[in-house]
Amino acid sequence: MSAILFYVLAVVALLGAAGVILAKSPMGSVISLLGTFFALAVIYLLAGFQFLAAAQILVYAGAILVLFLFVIMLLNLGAMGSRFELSFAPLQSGRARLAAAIAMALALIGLVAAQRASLKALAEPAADAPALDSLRGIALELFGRYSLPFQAVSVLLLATMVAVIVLAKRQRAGEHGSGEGAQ
Amino acid sequence: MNVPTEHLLYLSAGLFALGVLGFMVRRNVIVVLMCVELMLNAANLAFLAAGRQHALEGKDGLQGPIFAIFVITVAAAEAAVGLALIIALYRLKQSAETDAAAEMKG
Amino acid sequence: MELVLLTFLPLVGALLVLCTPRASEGLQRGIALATTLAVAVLGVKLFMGYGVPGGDATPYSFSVPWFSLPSAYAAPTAVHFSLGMDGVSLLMVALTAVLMPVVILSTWGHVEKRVKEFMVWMLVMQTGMLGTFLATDLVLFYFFWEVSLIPLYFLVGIWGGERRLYATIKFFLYTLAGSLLMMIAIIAILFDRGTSDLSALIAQLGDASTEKQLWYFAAFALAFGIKVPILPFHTWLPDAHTQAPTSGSVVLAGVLLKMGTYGLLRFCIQMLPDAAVVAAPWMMALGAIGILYGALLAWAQTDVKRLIACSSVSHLGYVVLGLFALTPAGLNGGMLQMVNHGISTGLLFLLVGMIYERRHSRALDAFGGVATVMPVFAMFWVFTVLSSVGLPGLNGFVGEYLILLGAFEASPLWSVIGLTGVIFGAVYLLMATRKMLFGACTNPENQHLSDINAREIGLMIPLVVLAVWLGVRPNDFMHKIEPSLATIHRSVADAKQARTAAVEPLAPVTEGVATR
Amino acid sequence: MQSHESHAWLWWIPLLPLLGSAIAGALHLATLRARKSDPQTSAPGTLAPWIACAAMAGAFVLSVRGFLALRELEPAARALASTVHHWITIGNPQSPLFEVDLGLLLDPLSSTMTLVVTGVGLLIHIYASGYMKGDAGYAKFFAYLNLFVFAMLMLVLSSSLLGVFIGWEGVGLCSFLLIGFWYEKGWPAEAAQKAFVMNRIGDACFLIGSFLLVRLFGTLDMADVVQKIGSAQSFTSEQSLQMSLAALFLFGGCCGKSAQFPLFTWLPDAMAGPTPVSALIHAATMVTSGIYLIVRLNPLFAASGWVLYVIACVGALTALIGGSTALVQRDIKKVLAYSTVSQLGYMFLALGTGAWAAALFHVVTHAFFKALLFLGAGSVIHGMHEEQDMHKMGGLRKHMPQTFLTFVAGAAALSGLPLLSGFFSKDEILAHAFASGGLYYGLWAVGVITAALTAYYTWRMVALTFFGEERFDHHHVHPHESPIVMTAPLMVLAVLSIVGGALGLPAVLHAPHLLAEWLAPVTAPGNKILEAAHGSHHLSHAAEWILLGLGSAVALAFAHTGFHAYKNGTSQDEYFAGKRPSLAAYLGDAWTIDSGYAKVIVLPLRMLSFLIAVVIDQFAIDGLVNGAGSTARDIAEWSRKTVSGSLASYALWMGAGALVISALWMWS
Amino acid sequence: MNAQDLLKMFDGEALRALAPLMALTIGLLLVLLAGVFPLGRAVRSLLVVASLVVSGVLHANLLLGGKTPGTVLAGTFASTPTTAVWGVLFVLSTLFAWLYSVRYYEEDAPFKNEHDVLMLAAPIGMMLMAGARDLIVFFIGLELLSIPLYALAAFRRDRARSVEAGLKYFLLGAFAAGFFLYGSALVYSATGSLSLDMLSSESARAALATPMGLVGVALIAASVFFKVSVFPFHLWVPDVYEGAPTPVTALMATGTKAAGFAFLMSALVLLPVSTASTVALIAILTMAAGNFGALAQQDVKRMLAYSGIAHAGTLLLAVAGSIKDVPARDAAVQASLVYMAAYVATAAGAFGLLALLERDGSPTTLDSLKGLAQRRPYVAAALTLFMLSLGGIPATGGFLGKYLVFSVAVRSELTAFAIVGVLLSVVALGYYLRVIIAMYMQSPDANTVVGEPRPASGAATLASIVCAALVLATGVLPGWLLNLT
Repeated sequence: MSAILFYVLAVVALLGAAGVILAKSPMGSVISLLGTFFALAVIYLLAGFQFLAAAQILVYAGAILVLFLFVIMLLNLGAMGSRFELSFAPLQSGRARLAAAIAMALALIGLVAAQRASLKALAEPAADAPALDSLRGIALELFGRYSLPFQAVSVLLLATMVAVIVLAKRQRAGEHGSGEGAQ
Repeated sequence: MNVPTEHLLYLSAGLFALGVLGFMVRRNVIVVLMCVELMLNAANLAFLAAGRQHALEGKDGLQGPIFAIFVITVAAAEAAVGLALIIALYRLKQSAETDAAAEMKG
Repeated sequence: MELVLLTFLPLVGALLVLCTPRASEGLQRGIALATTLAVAVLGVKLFMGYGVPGGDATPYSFSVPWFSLPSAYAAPTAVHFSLGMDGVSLLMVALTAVLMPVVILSTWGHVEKRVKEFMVWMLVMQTGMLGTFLATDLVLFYFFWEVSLIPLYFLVGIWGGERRLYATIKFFLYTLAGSLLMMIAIIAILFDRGTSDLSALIAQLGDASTEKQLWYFAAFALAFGIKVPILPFHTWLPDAHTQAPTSGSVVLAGVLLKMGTYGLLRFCIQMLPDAAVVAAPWMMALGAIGILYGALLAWAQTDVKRLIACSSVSHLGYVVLGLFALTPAGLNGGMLQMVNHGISTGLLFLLVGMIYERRHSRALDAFGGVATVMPVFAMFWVFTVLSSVGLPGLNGFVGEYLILLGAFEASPLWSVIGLTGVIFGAVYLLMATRKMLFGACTNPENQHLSDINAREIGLMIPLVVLAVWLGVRPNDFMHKIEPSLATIHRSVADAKQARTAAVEPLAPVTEGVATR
Repeated sequence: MQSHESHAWLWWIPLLPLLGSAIAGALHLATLRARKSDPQTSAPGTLAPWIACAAMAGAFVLSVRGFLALRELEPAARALASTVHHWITIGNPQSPLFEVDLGLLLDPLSSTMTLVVTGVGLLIHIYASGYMKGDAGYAKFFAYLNLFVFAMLMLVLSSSLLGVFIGWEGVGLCSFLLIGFWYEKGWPAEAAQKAFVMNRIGDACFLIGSFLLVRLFGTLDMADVVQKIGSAQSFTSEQSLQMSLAALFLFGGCCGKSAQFPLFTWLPDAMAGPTPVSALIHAATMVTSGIYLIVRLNPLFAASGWVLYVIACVGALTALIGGSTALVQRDIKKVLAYSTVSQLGYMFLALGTGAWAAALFHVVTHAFFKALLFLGAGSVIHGMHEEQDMHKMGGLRKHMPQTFLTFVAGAAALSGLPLLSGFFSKDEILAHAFASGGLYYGLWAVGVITAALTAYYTWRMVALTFFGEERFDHHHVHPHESPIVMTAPLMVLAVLSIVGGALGLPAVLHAPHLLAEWLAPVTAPGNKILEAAHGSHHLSHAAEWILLGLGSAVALAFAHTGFHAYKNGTSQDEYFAGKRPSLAAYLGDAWTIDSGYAKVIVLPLRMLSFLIAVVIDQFAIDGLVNGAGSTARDIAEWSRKTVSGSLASYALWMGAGALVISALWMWS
Repeated sequence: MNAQDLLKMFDGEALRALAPLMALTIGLLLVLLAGVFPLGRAVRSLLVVASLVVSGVLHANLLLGGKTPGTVLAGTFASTPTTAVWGVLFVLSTLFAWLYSVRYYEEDAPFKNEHDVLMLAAPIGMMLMAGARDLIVFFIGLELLSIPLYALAAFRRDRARSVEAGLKYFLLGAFAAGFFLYGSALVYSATGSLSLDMLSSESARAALATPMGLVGVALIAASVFFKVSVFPFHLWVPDVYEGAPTPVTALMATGTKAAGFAFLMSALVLLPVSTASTVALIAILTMAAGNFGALAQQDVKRMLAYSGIAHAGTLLLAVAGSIKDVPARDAAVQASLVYMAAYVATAAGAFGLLALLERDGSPTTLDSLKGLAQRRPYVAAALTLFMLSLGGIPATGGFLGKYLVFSVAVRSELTAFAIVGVLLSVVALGYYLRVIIAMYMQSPDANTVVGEPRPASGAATLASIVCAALVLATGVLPGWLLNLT
């Protein structure tokens, strides 16, 4: 049952991905991407990654996509009410065909690589089995072995904040840069 | 979920390839950025699939999810920077197409 | 320590010149001249003191560790900053040392802009050249070899003629292409033998398989062949010479090209004897054809400076022919010819420069009858031409004779082909002489040329004296280089013996009727 | 190996002229300096002839001293030597592999040559001091002339072949300088260049010969070579071949210097130089150095069989070409020049028969009378204001009687009128040729024909110059006798031309052949080899008398014919030119050999030179070099165009790159 | 693992290893704080320089002070002599870039404070990359390096080219990061580990040799190749280098490249021997692309960008050599250290001098360099030195690096590639010489825009002198550098 659900979700995810590429307006792409994210979140859940599924919904769908939407709105790139339309125009040019060929070949290589890995099919874990990403395990890893990257990420996020300010903050006349970073 | 890990990886490969394709063919910078997110998601899926596989084989399966968490974090950061850049571009060119950023060449 | 002083004195001079204010050109010229004179004195002193009876044959050497190269295969390769001198390098060093004051003095006439830079580059170049001749470490040699490229690049590029940029880039890139391949060979040798010490390599590399030696030989010979230049690689030379300022041409002809022939002798022959024996017929052929080709090429030129440049191709063909005859006479002749060419061609370029400064033309057709208005110039010119065509009693003859004699022992055919250069040398140089100096002085632009002045005469005198000295008493020089050349010849002869032993015994050429 | 005493004073023989040359050169420079203030002055330069003549006189005196010193010695030991230093040493100085010494050797042969060179040279110097008076390069001329004498003395005195070569090239150089002395005129410079280059061709052959000698004998000391050949029992065939080749190449060198076919064409052009130069260099001394060299190395030539035939044939051919060409020349110096070519041919004919002494005998007599004739011609030219065309002379005997008389004496000697010097020397050569038999009969016949031609053109010249009507323009030309300083040497030479035959009287007269006896120590080794190979040829007295008679008859007959044909004017020339124009042109152009060279050798070489310079060097080789550069720039330009600046294309490249790497590695 | 263990992990060794990073982090925070108070430029400069210097000194201390901590933090990070040298290089490149940036921007340019914060963040990322023993650490380091640079490239956001540079760099960087992550996932899938130490074990090597492992490694390699600008992942370089503010370009050219190679050298274990020839081929193609690309340029900044590509190709040859010939690995590491050390000094100096000229109001075209030797003799002389060093002429550091790299190649019997490589470096001289020609041998035309020489800032002068001294010192007396590495 869950296997069938997986395949359905897989198709949804792929269709969503295709939708991102083919949607006429950026807004349509966002919607499609949202579909893919949801499908993937469910797959994570099915596979036993409950924390990740939650993170997927919260961070991706909740934060990132909203950010996208926000920017699209800000820049007036797509009307909210417009219909979801597909356009194959991006795939028409010669270069796009080349790109398609490359992408297909990459997919093929990915498939071959996966296949040759000869991973055997696995039994479904018992329903009450703990999640593969138990919070405790994750916490131990994050604050144990991976505490260095974890802390580095904090610097990274700080740097990202500064970067975004540098790039996007509107500058009022007569105002000088100093003193604006510490927020 | 009784699905072979291979199939999860197939899905991941498909998503990755679509992301790559989209990156190469779309001209709207926002969509291009979304395609990057697709690629990252494909990688995440692969990480989780592998982690699941290793865990079921009795090996350390947590590295996959951990990496995925870092990826999600970084993805957010990248998206923020990316969108800030798009805004900067839009301010100068009133456009969010990659063609607006093709002045330098050769 | 003498050698270190000798090598770096010009560099010190260059630094001194750098410290002077840009406007005080007299001071800059003075420092440069004083430095080169000091080097000349040192050089002559070394030359005189070298190899005198009772003295050590190689009293001068200097070596300090420079740096160590890592090696995963052998012990770290210690690269030494080591300078040393045998007869061969002695001669080259003496030539460089003596030529440079002349060159500096010759700039009074034609270097008027950016004197400071000019003197700096000249002095840096001298250090580069001396280092090249004195280095006894493969890496150090390469170091100096390439460093000496840069000054000439600037000298031609800044103070050259109209097409100077083309000429200077061509010269630089062409030479560099050759030397980079040499670098690969040096690397290979270093990993092969785990040392970069020249004397150790000379002692060892003869054991390497002939095939390997030939690979090394090819890389080295290409680098040196371009520099010399040997026949098909010569086309940069006429351009560089024609565009270079007089002093640049003199240094180029006098010393820089000798770096190539020196390298051929030191590395291709001395270090790789087996390969030299195998390649000798080909190199001789290139040399002999180069003699003829360069002469015919020179004959067709209408620009007198270019003509002399082409004649260099011909004259250096002699050197190659002589060296690769691999006979004592050929080696001796080749060495002498290196010096001779430096003197004769240096003089010719000086003379061309003098007339160019007055007439601002180098086209043969623009002249005619110059001897009437510039008799002293004509006298020096004719003298130099005669020295260049190898008139017995002057320097050119002894070298050419020994080369051809030595080549005749090894291969009569190439010797005879090379001998045609004796004829054609007279043809093109006398043609140039006739067109420039002789005939009626009809062109009004020529009628008021002033004859050369005391400074110009004075700077040529040392070279003239050397030309006569070398012609009359060549043994003064040959005795200095003899032990070194004998060593080289012995190793080559051994290699030859080993190669031909199976085929036929080597018949000593000097055995004649009498000893039968 | 003979042991030579050291006689350092020998060096003064060549060094005195060298010193003279240096002083005269300095005087020339001083003159140039003086002219800066006074353009007309010739002040310090006027001292030069005194210096030069003094140097020559000194050299002559020393030569005589040498001659006398040799006379004191036993014939076999007649050799004085002085070696100053080891000139070129290959190998360890203690035990050299190969060494060339710079040494002088005075033996009967070089003594003879030295006497001729210094003696005739002195006379010509004296003559020149009058002839060149007023020339801008007065001092320079003497510097060159003395330098020439120095080189010539080095040539004849050096003990080693390379020492000879110093002189050999040195005389070539001086010849170049002196032919081009009046370089402002243009064509003398061209003639000088031609002379030098033609000489160089010969010199190149000389060098090959010397290489072969080194290969064979390991030395360049000529005495050693002679001794080694003489003492050798037998030669392997390869050695014989190499010896023959060495001889042939050395003879090639002689061809250049002594103006033999095919390298003679420079000599007539060399008349562009001042006349004393023609007399000294291109008649009396330098051109005979080839003969000297062969005599010096006579055993080598004697031992190389067929080379002697070659020499004889070349000599005979050259004699014929020179003689026939001289018939139609209008320029008095050209007549003498071709005559010189012809006479040199005679000498080589003699060498080709192994008649070393006869050849040298002719060298000596020829030096006397040809120098005389040239100086006489110079006197005429001087008196005629630089006119050289005999068609514009005539009747000069009244105007310049001394010149006329001495000139006639020289002409008589040249044409071989009986009892004069030329008669004996020429007769001896012909007798030797006749005696050698076989192929030499033909050569003898050629010699006789040439003798006839010689008599004819000589007296044609005398007649055209001194007899008949005065064909010159009396308004502009006022012929006058030359000053005593010029005529005195003429007289001395005239006497020598007349009595010079006494040096080598034929055997039938039962008088000693002085020169042959004097030279015997030198010529003996060669003669020995020849005798061993061919046996000795001796003509019967009857045959000798017949030949003498024949020679006298031919000379007298053709001298008479020639004189009478031209005694009254130039009509004979016009008649000949009208009747056989092509032959006249052919002869006038010296069998068109020179113009042939221009077409067949010089022009193709010139074209080759341009081909190399333009097509091969510029287009092909440099084209490749520059092509490499421009190809790099083309690639660069092309690669620049592929970078479109579009993000998508960059991504495409990256995707493709990742794909290719993955695929490659996956299947690696 | 409990909290106790966690604390144990951060023992003295780990702190020593992390100290240089912490110094920078603290400096970064202080600079950020300094912005709040009106303390003025001097304090901020002092903080930046001090934190960099302290970090550098800590690295040097690791290097010279005896034993380095080695692998710490549960095998995720290593501090070895090699990483210490890399660390010094990162600090140096950042310091040079910062010094040149001091008066580069207009006096009233905004966000100077943020600029400095971002500049201090980048080297932390570099150090993480160089010391990473785990792919996660590497990835975070990569992003920590990249994100500040994306922003810095677009720092002059009022200029289209700057924004274009930032955007191109960002998008392609994200694209490459996608490849990296997917590749890591495949590697993890194949081997079950992300730790480089584990991956170099025997069993992991076998797993890596499967198609999945190989594809994963290939994709990781592709992303690193992107960072170090290797063909065909190099196309962003000219555009980004040209558009970015020149001091930032200097940082990208030196620091980023060094960090990429640092990781490449430590991640060699991932690459099987069979990949050597491919890498060598890529190296040659990179050299060709860089050199020919540079040959066609009129803009010196862009030319130097292409030249940087060529240099990456040269260094990749050493990588190829050490893949092929495992015992040569130490030599290759040293070669890359020396090469990058020389390159850092040279390229930083070259870009820095261009920044100096830009401040004069001069474009960076070859034309505007004409006659520079007369206008600014010292700048011209230094630029000449840097050009010669880039061209690998002896007596400069560039030669030493080139020599060592080709040594590795020859030793690994990649001689044919080495020969093609040196011939391509002849092409390279073709354009380096053009710069010298313009400066020394040509005079400006009437319509050439040349700058009005303005006095250089003390910082820039200092940086130039240090760079030139380093270039000469490594060229003439290479011993000290060889002993350090």
